[in-house]
Amino acid sequence: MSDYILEMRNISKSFAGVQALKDVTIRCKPGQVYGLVGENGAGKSTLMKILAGAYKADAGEIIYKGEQREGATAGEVIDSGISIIYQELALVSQMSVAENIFLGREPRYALGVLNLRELHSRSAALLTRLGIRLDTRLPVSELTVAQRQLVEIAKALSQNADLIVMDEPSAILAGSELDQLFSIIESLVEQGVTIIYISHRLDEVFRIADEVTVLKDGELVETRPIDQLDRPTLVELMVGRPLDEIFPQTDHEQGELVMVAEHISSDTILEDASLELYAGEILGIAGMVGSGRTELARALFGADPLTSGEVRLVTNKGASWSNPAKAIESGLALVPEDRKSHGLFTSLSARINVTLPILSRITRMGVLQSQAEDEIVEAAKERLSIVMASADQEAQYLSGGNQQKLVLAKWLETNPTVVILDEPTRGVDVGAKFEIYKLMRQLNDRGIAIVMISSELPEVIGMSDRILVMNAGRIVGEFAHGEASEAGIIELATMADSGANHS
Amino acid sequence: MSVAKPHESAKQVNGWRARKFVADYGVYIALLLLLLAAAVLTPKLYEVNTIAVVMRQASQLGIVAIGQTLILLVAGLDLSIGGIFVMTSIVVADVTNGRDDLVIPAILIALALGALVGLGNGVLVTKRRVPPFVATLGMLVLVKGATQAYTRGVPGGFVPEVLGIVNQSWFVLSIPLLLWLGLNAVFMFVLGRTAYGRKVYAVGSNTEAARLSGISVDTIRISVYVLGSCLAVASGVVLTGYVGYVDRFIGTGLELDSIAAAIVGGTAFVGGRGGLLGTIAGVLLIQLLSTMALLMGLDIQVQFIIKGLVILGAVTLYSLANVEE
Amino acid sequence: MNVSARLVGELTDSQRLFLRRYGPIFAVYGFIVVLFIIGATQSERFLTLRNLTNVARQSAFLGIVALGQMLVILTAGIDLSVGSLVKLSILASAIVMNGEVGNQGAAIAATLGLGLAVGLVHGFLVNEVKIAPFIVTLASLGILRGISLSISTSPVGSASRPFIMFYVQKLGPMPIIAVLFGLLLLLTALMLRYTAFGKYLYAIGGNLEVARLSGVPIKAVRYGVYALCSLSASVTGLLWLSRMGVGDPAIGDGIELQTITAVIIGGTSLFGGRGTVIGTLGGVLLLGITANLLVMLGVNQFVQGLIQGVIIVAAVALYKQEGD
Amino acid sequence: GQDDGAAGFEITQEMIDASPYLQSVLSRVDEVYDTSEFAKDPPYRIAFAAQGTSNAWSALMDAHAYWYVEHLGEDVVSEMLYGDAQAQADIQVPQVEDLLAQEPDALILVPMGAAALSAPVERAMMQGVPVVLCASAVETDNFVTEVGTNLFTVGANLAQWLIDTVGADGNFLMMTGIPGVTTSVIMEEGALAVFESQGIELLDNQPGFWSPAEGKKIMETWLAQHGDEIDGIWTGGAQMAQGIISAYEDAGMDIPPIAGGEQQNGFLRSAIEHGFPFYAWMYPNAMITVCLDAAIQILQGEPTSRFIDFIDTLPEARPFTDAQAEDYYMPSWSDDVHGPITMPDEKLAELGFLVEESG
Ligand SMILES: Nc1ncnc2c1ncn2[C@@H]1O[C@H](COP(=O)(O)OP(=O)(O)OP(=O)(O)O)[C@@H](O)[C@H]1O
Ligand SMILES: Nc1ncnc2c1ncn2[C@@H]1O[C@H](COP(=O)(O)OP(=O)(O)OP(=O)(O)O)[C@@H](O)[C@H]1O
Ligand SMILES: [Mg+2]
Ligand SMILES: [Mg+2]
Repeated sequence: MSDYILEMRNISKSFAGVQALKDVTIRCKPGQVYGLVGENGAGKSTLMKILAGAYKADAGEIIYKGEQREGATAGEVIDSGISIIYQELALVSQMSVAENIFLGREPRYALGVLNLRELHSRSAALLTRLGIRLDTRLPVSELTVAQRQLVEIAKALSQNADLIVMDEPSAILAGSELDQLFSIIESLVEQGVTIIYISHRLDEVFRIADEVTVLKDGELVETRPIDQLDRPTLVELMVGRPLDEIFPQTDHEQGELVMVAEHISSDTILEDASLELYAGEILGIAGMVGSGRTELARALFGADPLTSGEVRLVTNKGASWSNPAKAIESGLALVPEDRKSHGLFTSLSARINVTLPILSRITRMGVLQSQAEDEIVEAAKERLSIVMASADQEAQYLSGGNQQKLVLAKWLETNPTVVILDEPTRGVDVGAKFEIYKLMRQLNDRGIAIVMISSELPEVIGMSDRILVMNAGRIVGEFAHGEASEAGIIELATMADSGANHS
Repeated sequence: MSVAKPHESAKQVNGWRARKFVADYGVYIALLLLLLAAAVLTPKLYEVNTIAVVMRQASQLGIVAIGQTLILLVAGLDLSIGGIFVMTSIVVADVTNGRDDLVIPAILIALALGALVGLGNGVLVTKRRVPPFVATLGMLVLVKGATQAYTRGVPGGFVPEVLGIVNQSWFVLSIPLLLWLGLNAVFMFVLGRTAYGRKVYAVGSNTEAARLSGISVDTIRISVYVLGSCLAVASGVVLTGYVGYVDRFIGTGLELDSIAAAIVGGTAFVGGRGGLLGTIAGVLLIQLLSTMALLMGLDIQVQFIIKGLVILGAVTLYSLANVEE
Repeated sequence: MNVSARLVGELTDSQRLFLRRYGPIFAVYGFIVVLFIIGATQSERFLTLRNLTNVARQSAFLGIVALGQMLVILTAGIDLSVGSLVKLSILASAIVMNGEVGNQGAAIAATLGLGLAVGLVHGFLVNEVKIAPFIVTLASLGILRGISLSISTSPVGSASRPFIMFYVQKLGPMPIIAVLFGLLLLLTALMLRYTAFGKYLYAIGGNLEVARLSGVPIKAVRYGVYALCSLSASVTGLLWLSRMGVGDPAIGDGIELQTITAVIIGGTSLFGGRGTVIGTLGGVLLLGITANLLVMLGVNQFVQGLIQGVIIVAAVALYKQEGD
Repeated sequence: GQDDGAAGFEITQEMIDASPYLQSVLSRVDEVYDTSEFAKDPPYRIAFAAQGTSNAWSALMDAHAYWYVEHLGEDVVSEMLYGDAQAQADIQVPQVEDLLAQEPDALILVPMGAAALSAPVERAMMQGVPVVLCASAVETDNFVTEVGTNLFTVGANLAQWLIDTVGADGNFLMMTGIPGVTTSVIMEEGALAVFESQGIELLDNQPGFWSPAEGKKIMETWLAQHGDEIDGIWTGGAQMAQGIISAYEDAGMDIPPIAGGEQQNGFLRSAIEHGFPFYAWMYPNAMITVCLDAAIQILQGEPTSRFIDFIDTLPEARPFTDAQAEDYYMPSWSDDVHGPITMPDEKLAELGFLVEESG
């Protein structure tokens, strides 16, 4: 009998051509906290979803509590004492807080009849333990993102698990909520519970982890006790080289003013945002998840109607717009953060994806000119080195990085003056990421202004000429290049009294 | 530093090719099997007269199925076409009252009314976000009710003689068949070779992405419903000429048959995938089934059962092709 | 516009929530009240106990199937086959019963068994073969109708005497069938509110992936829900036999469309995850009372269809459905 | 019974033994219902559960009903409650319940399903509302009277005429109405009895749904399949006959004898144009006047025959053949008028059934 509560041995997994995991092995002892780190797309979530029974591994074995596990369903995994807090919020928004917390394992009498009293009282107790007070009858759709994250954590706690996986639980928590989370982790560990903790915030990892596993490009780099690591070493393990090398720079001077937004608000969290954008620069937007960065991007692009304020170009006769079609005409482009649901036409060919916004250029009287189209698609493929079997391949069968390039290619073809990139490197592997950075710089060199939203602080700091920080729907500060530090940004982004009211 | 390793890429492409083959040609395989079966069971089917009959009858379903395919491509559905057939045949008889010279105005009026129904469908679906199923069902009841109120239950008037040309055949060629083929050619061109067609697929494939790409999504969806209704009017005119007089039950069942034809032909129920090439085969499949059943003297009830089983079989093929690994 | 915006703004969160959730239902019942007022003022016989109990009993026929349909729609599915299954159930029960009291039990068991079997087949095709519910049940619509007509195109079998009398039996002033409907309404409402199965319907329709990751037994729930829907059609088939006394294949066409209309009018989302029993009851009553009033008021038959169409379109267009 | 028109056909005891329909009709012809329990003073409130908005035949029946009620006067019928079944049993059953909830003095029912309406009819009788069945029967025997004609004999006569015209060695096709609808089923039963009794095997027998479109579709396939082997066609109604004629026109072939025309103006127009032999029967929508008369007679407490053949009251409804086509064709009527018409021409004009002179 081993001392490990969990062993995942030689796990491999690929998705439609993307090798997400290759021969990865991890081992966990009871009552320990394991940090799992790695870049975007390194395979952390995939590994945990395999553990959860949500995906089936292509190869490898899982030994849990001394027993080899075969093809368990999500429900069986939960029953066996493993609970997972997923990276993407996993709640049914129409259902109430309490129903979500106990979904799948409701306290019940005979015949599946629910014990509603217990459902609500136990939910309330769990939430109290997390230090928040919420009406457990409220549907989740009414909660803020941070509240939802806490409900997720409550859901995991409710399962009385022996092993809890937390996939970036802190991404949207700050201040007291975060402290509360850590103290709960401590008390769980005291009770012998094992925690696997995934986070991009390395400070947290150093604060709570006993041991750290690094993944890169789907492969295991190393597992080391925390006391044998320092921050620069860990980063180097993750990235494979010193950090500052990966951000290409250009030496251009600040161009002329191209676009201004004045006191814009939309029907979302976004309130009273103003910004100026200059030719050839990258304006970084930083903030916690849910701080309204995506809403800002959508408002700038005319995708959400403005309730007040104005966005206009200074060039191009001061054009302004009220919907995406007009924004595109005026020279804007938006690469949305959610590629699958907002950026890509997965059931259509790469060709159609690329030329969709520029149909007027490749048609004569509404009729497509295939030669013109072929040339454009071929050129785009060359320029971004997109790997695909043919231009007629459906987008869904391309790898994530190539999908993202496809979306970028589409917008570059519109010859924009302003490009808004919302999380442009999310889910993109490290090589492609580097190419995207280079591409952004090439755009700058052509005088194109870029707004870049990113949750990765090093990326924002490394790439941006200026950085705006958002907090609870407002722009709360600005850093010039070289002035920004992670700590400085986080401080502004998590400041509690900037109008934010989380609970 | 390449994004996808070469061997993975090859594997991935092969999988994609295999799936694409089944998705694109599955219905033709089924059609071929049926034709082989016919050679044994009902050799009569291969005579010129029979082919002419099959083709002419298939055209009635086929023309509607073009519109239904367009609508399915934007993740919609149209149940209101049954009402449009009746309306068309009443307008034709009422306006012309048998006079040949009024046929064109009558058809134009019918098209205008049809477009109005399509507009109603489209507006309900886009602006009020009513699910297409209920929106077009409501319009069906409304159109039938309006026709009823207008005619006071008695569809009067005569169908002009000149519409009888839809009944002429030269070998296997006939006006409905030519119309069907012509419309197919036009709409295949529109879907495959024009900006409009691209937009239809884009809207069906990912509505929000289409909007963010600058496509006026609502306009495209509404226009597709309008086109669908106009094609139903066209089919209604053919049916009216075919029947030779106003019939309240004209075209009954074509709405569900046209959906079945498109789906069996590989057009996805969720939009953005499929096309007319498959729908043509779907239409022929359904028409051949019913003609063969008649040639074999099978009961009408057996036809219902066979049609249902064929739909299930064909769709199973697609669902197998789309299973994730 | 401004005034109403301010009014809404002043509501507390829970009031806003309540309105958003139950607004459509209020609208439907508002419609019903209007119809009642029209009926009460325009017809001396509309508000009689006799007519109202009559409407209550009639509502059971659409209502029971609509309940089953609602359960399926809550999971973001649909069942187009219920009309054909009602037809088949009528024939099956009439043939097995064949006028004999002794066969009643067997007939009821056979008919319910039939419904169960059909529902399980639907569940299988949706769960295991992964075909969209619309297609599965569209095919099944044709197949079941074909089977019914193969059994007989003319009336067959018959109900036993007590079984026919069941239709007119009353509990106090209420027809027993209306009471049965009320009971099923109550049971369904309780099930949705107080059982895990009920919660799972909403979870599956609300977010299938989340439900899966939370360990909700999706397949089992789907088998259950299609079985319940088909069972509701079988029960309605039995009620029709009691209503007619003989098995007549003329009944059953178009029930699927009526039930879906009623469910949607009642505020259930075709995208799943949202819907209530009380709303569905409202949809059923709206359709039933409209039909009843058209006869009661002697409305010119040529505009009856138009009126029904306007009411349906107005009811579904009244509120925006929430999409994904 | 009636034995007009066709020669040589006799209903045999065997046929009667085999047909519950015949037994019922033949027994009821001589039976008289004692209606004293229903007697009351006029004016009467009569409920009419009609086939309703569906086709011209039914529209003209409704028109006849409204006209006749008006003609009788308010002191005879004060109110006619009306239910529009849209030709569907599903709709008619609750409608009959709605009508009965208004406590009418009598119910006239054009049943849309023989079985579907059985129990509702019985419940009406139980409630003390006398029921007059119009144009079709139901499964139960518990009603006061039925107005119609012996459909078995009609179907048989049509078949016999076809055999007499073509010869017993001919190749025949049968196209029936809607499967399961009584009128269609009984006519088919009568026809098959005749064909079988003379050892004739049919080429095929398919339902044409009383629709010209369906009729034409089937005929086109038959023509492709059997071509000029076809010697005669039995059909259940004029609309399908129109589809049959149209298919022959398209094929450019001579139309064989058709048994199953009606006084339907469109049919007669083509029949005169093409000049083929036909035998027409009548199913007059004007029989509703007979039904109304029967209802009033019942409410007056007069003994009433349990089966009223409309031919006894509407002599213009006798069958005829192509020889009389010109007499029955009315140039002023539009194509879909089903005769005979007993109401004045103004009523037809009001409904848009009269052709403008200029057209
Ligand atoms: N369902 C899927 N289909 C196809 N590819 C997938 C799927 N899920 C993940 N991938 C791909 O697998 C790789 C690993 O993804 P994963 O989500 O495990 O990364 P991660 O380490 O959790 O990244 P992050 O830090 O951004 O959460 C990525 O390239 C991703 O695009
Ligand atoms: N009214 C609301 N109801 C439900 N969810 C909401 C609502 N408003 C905002 N959200 C959620 O909150 C978040 C809004 O923040 P936004 O996406 O703009 O954040 P962000 O700063 O761009 O962060 P990220 O892009 O990292 O998610 C979204 O994830 C959205 O799903
Ligand atoms: Mg992850
Ligand atoms: Mg964002």
